[in-house]
Amino acid sequence: MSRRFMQGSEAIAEAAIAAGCRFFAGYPMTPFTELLEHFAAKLPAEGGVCVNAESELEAIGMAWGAVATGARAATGSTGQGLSLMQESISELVRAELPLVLFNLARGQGDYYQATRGGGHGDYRHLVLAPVDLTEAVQLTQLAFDRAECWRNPVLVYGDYLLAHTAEAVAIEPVAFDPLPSKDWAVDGSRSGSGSPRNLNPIGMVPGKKGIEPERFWKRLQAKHEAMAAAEARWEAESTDDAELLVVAFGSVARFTRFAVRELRAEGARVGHFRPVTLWPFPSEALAEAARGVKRVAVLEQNAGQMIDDVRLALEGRVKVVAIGGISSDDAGFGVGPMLEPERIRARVGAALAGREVQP
Amino acid sequence: MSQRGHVVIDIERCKGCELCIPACPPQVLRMTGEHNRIGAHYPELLSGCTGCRACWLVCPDFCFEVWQFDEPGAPGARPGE
Amino acid sequence: MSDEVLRSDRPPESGATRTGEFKPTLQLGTDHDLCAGCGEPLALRTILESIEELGLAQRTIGVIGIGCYTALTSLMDLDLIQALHGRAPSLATGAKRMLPDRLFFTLQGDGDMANEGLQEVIHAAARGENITCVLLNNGVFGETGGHMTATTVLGQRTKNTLEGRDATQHGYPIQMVDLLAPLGGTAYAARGSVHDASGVVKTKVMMRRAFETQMRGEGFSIVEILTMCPTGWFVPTAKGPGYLNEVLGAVHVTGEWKRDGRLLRGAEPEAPNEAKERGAV
Amino acid sequence: MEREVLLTGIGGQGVQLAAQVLARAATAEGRHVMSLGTYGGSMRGGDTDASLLLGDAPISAPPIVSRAWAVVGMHPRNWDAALAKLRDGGVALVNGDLFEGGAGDAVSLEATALATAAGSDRAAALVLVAALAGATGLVSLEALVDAMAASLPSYRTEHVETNARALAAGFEAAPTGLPVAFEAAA
Repeated sequence: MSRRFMQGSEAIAEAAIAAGCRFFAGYPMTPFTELLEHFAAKLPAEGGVCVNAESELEAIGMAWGAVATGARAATGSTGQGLSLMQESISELVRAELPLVLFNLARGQGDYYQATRGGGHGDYRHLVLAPVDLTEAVQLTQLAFDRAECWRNPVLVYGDYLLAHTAEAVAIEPVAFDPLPSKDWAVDGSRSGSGSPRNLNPIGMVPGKKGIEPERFWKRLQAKHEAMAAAEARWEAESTDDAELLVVAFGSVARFTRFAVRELRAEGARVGHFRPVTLWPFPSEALAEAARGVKRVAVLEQNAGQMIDDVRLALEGRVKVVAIGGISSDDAGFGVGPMLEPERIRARVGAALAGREVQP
Repeated sequence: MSQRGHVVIDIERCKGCELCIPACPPQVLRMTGEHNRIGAHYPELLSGCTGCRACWLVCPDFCFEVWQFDEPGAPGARPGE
Repeated sequence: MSDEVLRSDRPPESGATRTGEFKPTLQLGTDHDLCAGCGEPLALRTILESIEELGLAQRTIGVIGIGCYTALTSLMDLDLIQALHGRAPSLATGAKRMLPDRLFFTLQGDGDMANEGLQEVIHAAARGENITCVLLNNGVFGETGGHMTATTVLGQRTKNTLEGRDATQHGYPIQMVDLLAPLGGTAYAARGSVHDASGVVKTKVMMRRAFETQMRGEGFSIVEILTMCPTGWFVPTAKGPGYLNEVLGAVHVTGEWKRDGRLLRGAEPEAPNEAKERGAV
Repeated sequence: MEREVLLTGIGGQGVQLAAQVLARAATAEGRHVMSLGTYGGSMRGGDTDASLLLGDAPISAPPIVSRAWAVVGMHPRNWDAALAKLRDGGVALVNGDLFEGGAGDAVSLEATALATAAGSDRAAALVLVAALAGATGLVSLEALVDAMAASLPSYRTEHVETNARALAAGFEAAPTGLPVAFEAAA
């Protein structure tokens, strides 16, 4: 398949459409805006629909309705807009609807939002964090597949760098195993049948008075435990003899991985670990990668969020240090001064030497 | 009095709201002093029903089934008498 | 009228035709837990019968808001999507865009549509979204036990307006049909009431017209139905219909407000004092 | 081999378009290219920068660079920060019309004047990247013109002719004596 030069936003939109996404709704916000633009430009030609929603609340509502009909649908925003969507996200999990969400965030401060969620109740959803455009194309397609496989929303967490970096990429279709039929979707055909479908988040059953929240939610808990066991993804390199293991996710991991490769080429015993899924966090794989290292350094572009998951995974067996921090440009879009190859390399180098890194 | 219509009343579904009483144009529904299993009084049918369906339209609890006699005043028109 | 009591526990043995079944065909049963004298099941009847009579049963999808009426969804023999409070118009929008030949209706209360979801329904109407939004308006949050909503009329007592809604403190009621009818995307707008049998019949006519408007692809339709909530109004159950007609009906005026895209009636701005007097119980 | 190009200016000068044109042109000529534009929320007047990485092989480096082989300045506001990243023996090129008193050792070209002569003062950034390409052999003029036409959104296609003239003017006005970008390049 031929490579075309495009921005991350365009690549994600194209990958989503290649995966069969036929509905998108969104509300402009930097750096999510271009994703909306590309869906608006491209979906109609594919027989799809892109609605310019009047708010993020309406955007996710529209996508909810579309996905309930069995269509592949997506919405998204920037972290701030995702905040508005949290109520819907938690209910979509309980209604078991496979909506795909994109957070093209302003930096990495939305890790908690993505993995813990700001919604109510017990709920979990997959979080995929691509490192670059090529992986974003793959993970976008994976998001639609996993969402339908589990009947659960999936969030793709990118950032300004992912959205605005342009490269020549090919939209290679990823082959997936066959999915279960969507006999849960509503199309009106079961109306008047005596056994209609009712897509709800509280265990309401047609013809039966009352709701069954406990039974319903316990079943979801079991499903989420199965997801956690099955869906962890990660990338580890140069971990075998490493003294220092650097952990980073998303676009920032492109900087740390580059620094680790440069240092490795110079003989330094440093390894790199990148969670591809932020939920489930690849705890076991990280613990394995960290076996024998003296120190684990977490570089994230926030005040320290993923480091909690790193510490939980390592259960106190290895010293964990933070070498990242808040770093923003003047506009607040998250392209801060820390994000520069030589500065990142200096932080990794300091951690390797056992020096403290000031965030 | 000749009966043009008849209603079947599901008294166990009745919550005793009495909306059917003023709704009935020939005024052939009346609340009983009896109560059902949930403790609600329910309506009883007097003669003179026209089968107009007004009770049926205003009953929030779907307690009424309405019948029209093919020949008003025929012997079958006095069910259960 | 004679005082002769007839047996009403069974149908006539012969010579009679059933003209009204206990429940609409598209209803799964009759058992529900809504209060005595509630108007919402009457509104449900108008919706289900209209769908059946228009032959749209296997092509209909309902999108349900959150309020007392949510409990009625287990009675509905319809494919349904349960929405969050206020968000049904958005869900219906997305679903309708994917399945444009199906009939979509939302079912929302006044708290759902006029409070939490006001923006949603206005935008859906302005977009000319080809869906029918059904508003069950009783002027209170019934499910929480009778609290003020955006449609509560001046002078109406609720649990958080114990002395009656006072414009200086609580503002004025929103008349939803009056608000939505003038929008360019609204093709049909009407307000009915189920406080008596003739109101139920007229409301059903409105419901059918709204659905027909949608199936002709003409744009957004809204049917507001005034429903009794004697529990939330703190009036005796049997006085619900009268209270609805005299108090709510004076502010939320029934009738067709837009048909075939043509405005039929304008809203009269109401003077606070008059309404307060009228609404005071 | 990788070549890093930094463009810096203020919003509204066409810096992002110029970067995109250069990136697309190099991609069309078989290079591996990565570019990143950074700009504030406002469309005009704020700082705007673009970085490009052009290579013979897939690029594993991040999209923000610490060192640059070429630095192109459309406005002096952020010039010093950009210039600080210039590699030894690299290329510094500025729009002389907007850098009063020049920019040290940087090569200066009256890009706004050339663009105005071509039909639009808004095409000065295109003049500069074309001059960079002409001087170093980074990409051909044909590739630039095709890339420009492909980069304009549908509501800007009326500018194709003017922009093509601006690119040609910049290419012709290319300063001499600058290093060659890729040894094997045309």
